[in-house]
Amino acid sequence: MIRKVVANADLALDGLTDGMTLMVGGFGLCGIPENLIAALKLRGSRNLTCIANNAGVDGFGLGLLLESRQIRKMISSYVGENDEFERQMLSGELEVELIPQGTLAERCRAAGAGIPAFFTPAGVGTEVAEGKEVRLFQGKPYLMEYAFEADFALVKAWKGDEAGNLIFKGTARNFNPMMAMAGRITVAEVEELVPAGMLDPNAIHVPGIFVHRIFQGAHYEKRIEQRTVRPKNTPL
Amino acid sequence: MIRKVVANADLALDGLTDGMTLMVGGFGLCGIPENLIAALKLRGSRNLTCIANNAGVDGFGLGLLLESRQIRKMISSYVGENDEFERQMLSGELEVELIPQGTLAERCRAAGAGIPAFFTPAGVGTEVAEGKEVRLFQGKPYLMEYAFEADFALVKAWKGDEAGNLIFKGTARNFNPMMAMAGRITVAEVEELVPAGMLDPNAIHVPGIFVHRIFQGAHYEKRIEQRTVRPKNTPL
Amino acid sequence: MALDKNGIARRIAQELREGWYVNLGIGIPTLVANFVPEGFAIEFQSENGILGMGPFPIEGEEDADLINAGKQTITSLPGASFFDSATSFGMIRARKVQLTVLGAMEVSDRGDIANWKIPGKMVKGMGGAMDLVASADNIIVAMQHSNREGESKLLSACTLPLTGVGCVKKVVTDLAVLEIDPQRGFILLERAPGVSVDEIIAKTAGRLIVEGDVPEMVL
Amino acid sequence: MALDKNGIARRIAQELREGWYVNLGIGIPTLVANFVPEGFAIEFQSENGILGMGPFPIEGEEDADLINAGKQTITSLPGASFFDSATSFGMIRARKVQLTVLGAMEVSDRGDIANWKIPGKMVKGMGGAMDLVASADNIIVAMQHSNREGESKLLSACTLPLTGVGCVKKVVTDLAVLEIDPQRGFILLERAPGVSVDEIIAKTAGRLIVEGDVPEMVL
Repeated sequence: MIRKVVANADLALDGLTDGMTLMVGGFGLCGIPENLIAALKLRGSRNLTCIANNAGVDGFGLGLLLESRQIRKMISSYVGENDEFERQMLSGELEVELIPQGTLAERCRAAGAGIPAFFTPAGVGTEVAEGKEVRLFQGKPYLMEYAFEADFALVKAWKGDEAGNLIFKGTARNFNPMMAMAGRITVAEVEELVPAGMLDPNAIHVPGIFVHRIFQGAHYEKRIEQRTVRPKNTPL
Repeated sequence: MIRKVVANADLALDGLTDGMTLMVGGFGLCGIPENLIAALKLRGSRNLTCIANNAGVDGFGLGLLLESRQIRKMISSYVGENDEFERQMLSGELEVELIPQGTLAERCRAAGAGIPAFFTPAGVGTEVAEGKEVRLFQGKPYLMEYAFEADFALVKAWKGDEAGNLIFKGTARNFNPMMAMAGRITVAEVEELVPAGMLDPNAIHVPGIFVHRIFQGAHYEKRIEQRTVRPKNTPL
Repeated sequence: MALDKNGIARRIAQELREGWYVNLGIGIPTLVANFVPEGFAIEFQSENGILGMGPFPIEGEEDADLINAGKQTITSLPGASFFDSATSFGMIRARKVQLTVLGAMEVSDRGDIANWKIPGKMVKGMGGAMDLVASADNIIVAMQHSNREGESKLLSACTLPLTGVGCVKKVVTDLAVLEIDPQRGFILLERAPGVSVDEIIAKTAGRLIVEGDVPEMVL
Repeated sequence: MALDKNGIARRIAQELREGWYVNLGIGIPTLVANFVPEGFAIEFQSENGILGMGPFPIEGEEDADLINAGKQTITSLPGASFFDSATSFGMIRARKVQLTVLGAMEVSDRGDIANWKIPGKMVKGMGGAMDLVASADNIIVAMQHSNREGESKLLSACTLPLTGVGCVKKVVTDLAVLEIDPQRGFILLERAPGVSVDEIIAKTAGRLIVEGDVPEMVL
């Protein structure tokens, strides 16, 4: 068994230095690596570039690292719901690159699949196309987009085993699998860490080969951004 | 629930006509759609182009359709172990296009992901590169490869539900998921068909949206090409 | 009388066909799900990674790991599946989703759409909208006919940065249902109950085609 | 004495390092797995879709749904995972596999490899070999030093159609271990027990660098 288990989030970030590019899993606050973000805040690494679909909210998720001015640049598809983000962006302290969500996902996927570039229809004819190669396939225009590169990928899974295999739950999967596959060093925190052999090998979402370090996280808050419910006894 | 269940393999092939391009799942004889191949032989459709990693063996798998001269062209990565194939290829009756296995997989994946073309290092500097665009990324050469197009994809899964969701077992997964995602019409045969709601939504390998028709196959032979064993009581 | 948001959603629900996979955007489009007839064979996709999305959960049963693209807590129906974002946008780009319903700030009479950015204001990002509009065969825009300043949102050319070019097929507003023919412009199909053709003409800045009697919507 | 196939495999097993993921090709490379020390932290990948491949099954326990890329029945070890072919070649291209061991018909002193096609003979295809050699950081070729006609397989340039260009790092044959320096050629690192440097020189057609005393392999 290749050894991947580390004792805690801080050890999992060994080697993460100022100026690095990180991928951080999650969609909104769903499926974010809470323990790793907290450890990164304590660690104090600065001038980070973060590839993450969103930027958290004030006081939670990546919002925590914005407060402490550790992030120099965000590469995201949507960054609402965050006053501190807005302040830093408007003041020019924070650089922001907005890209279509599917392109973000596919650029992560390409990195983990050894595909340096690919073509997508998203953004043709818009600002997003500026400076990009446009090419016709069967008469339809597409943009060439490149694989991302990330020094670290920080992801969160539901279950993991000592071999680094990961399983996600519900829509907390989102960007985590592709980012896990894309990181030069991939660190996974999981709600439940089990010995190798306890997970069904058919049910693995991310094979252990992609995961370099793994640990069981603690104290998950799992905040809900938009709590929407219907009253009890409402029929489906 | 969107209706996808058909009564049998023959009905599942409704609309499949001479000259069409088919993807057929499987690696060797592992994970091949046995019932659909048998139905296709009875149906007698001719001049087919088959995208499949291998061409079966004499008398089984796609070998059955070679015997009946239904295949005009094979697009595969490896076609050994088949005398009839060799005869037809050498006589010029059968056209064969050999491409690297990873490129085959990725061209299927691209089709199912709406990516018209991508770059891969496989085949650079070889015959495979002839006539293809070569492009440097970070100083390294890559070939541009295109998404496949297939009129039908014929795949085999372990379990499936009435919503078209598929789960595979072991290495019988292989090309089946990407082909399922790539077919203009995707037909899945499964060993066990269950009502919607019986499969864990976290464990689905191919979401039902990609599958147009599904049925429970019968009489699986599951032939083994290379039976390799160790004697009883051998330690791991 | 002009439709309210639920009226717009109810009218769009009439566009649904059995067997379709449908992606509903944030805002009015989300409401469309409330007007699907019982037992209607349709599945909702949310681009953050679910097919077979169900209604909001019963109070107390919210699951932080189960949200839609608007970050609202949701439920899943029997036959649902979860998947990663690459697979999700893969199925969108590969045109497996038959209908996308989106909100918009502006729509042009050639089918261009602008719904992500207002110069000078804080930009929140395009999310998945650019992927959706670039890929969907069938896009219906759900929006008010005019903006808060009373200016038409149906223009000859969008003034805001575009989300997609020549992609919108139909627009349902509080006043009307309009089809887009890129050559000819907005074709008026239906009026909201009690709304006159003249009002629609007055409030549409882009090319508008009115042919024969324009029926009222039947809701 | 020249090594037999198991000897070549045994020598290659010495190249393994703990923590590596390894892909073993068909033929001699497959035998390498037999010489991994007990408890050695390594995992085998087979490109048809498994990580954590174990030994052949005990007789009667073969599973048709569990094979390796050579189509042999295998087993899986605790911590194994199964995946589709796109993911499998994704991890290969993304250089997550630290070592690939392949057979070859010819290797050039610049690291080119030919192992898939002989003009005029039935071509079976390249399978996954082109993807593997185009992507692996570390490729070791396991082969006989000479072909059946007694001609050297270590050439200044391959005569057969190439599988990959400038990719082979090391060659282990029945006679020798050689490293490839694309500038200088084959660098003789070790001799098989009892095999002389002269024999290796005589049987190597490509540029061969012999520096100082060349030690015998320790098997």
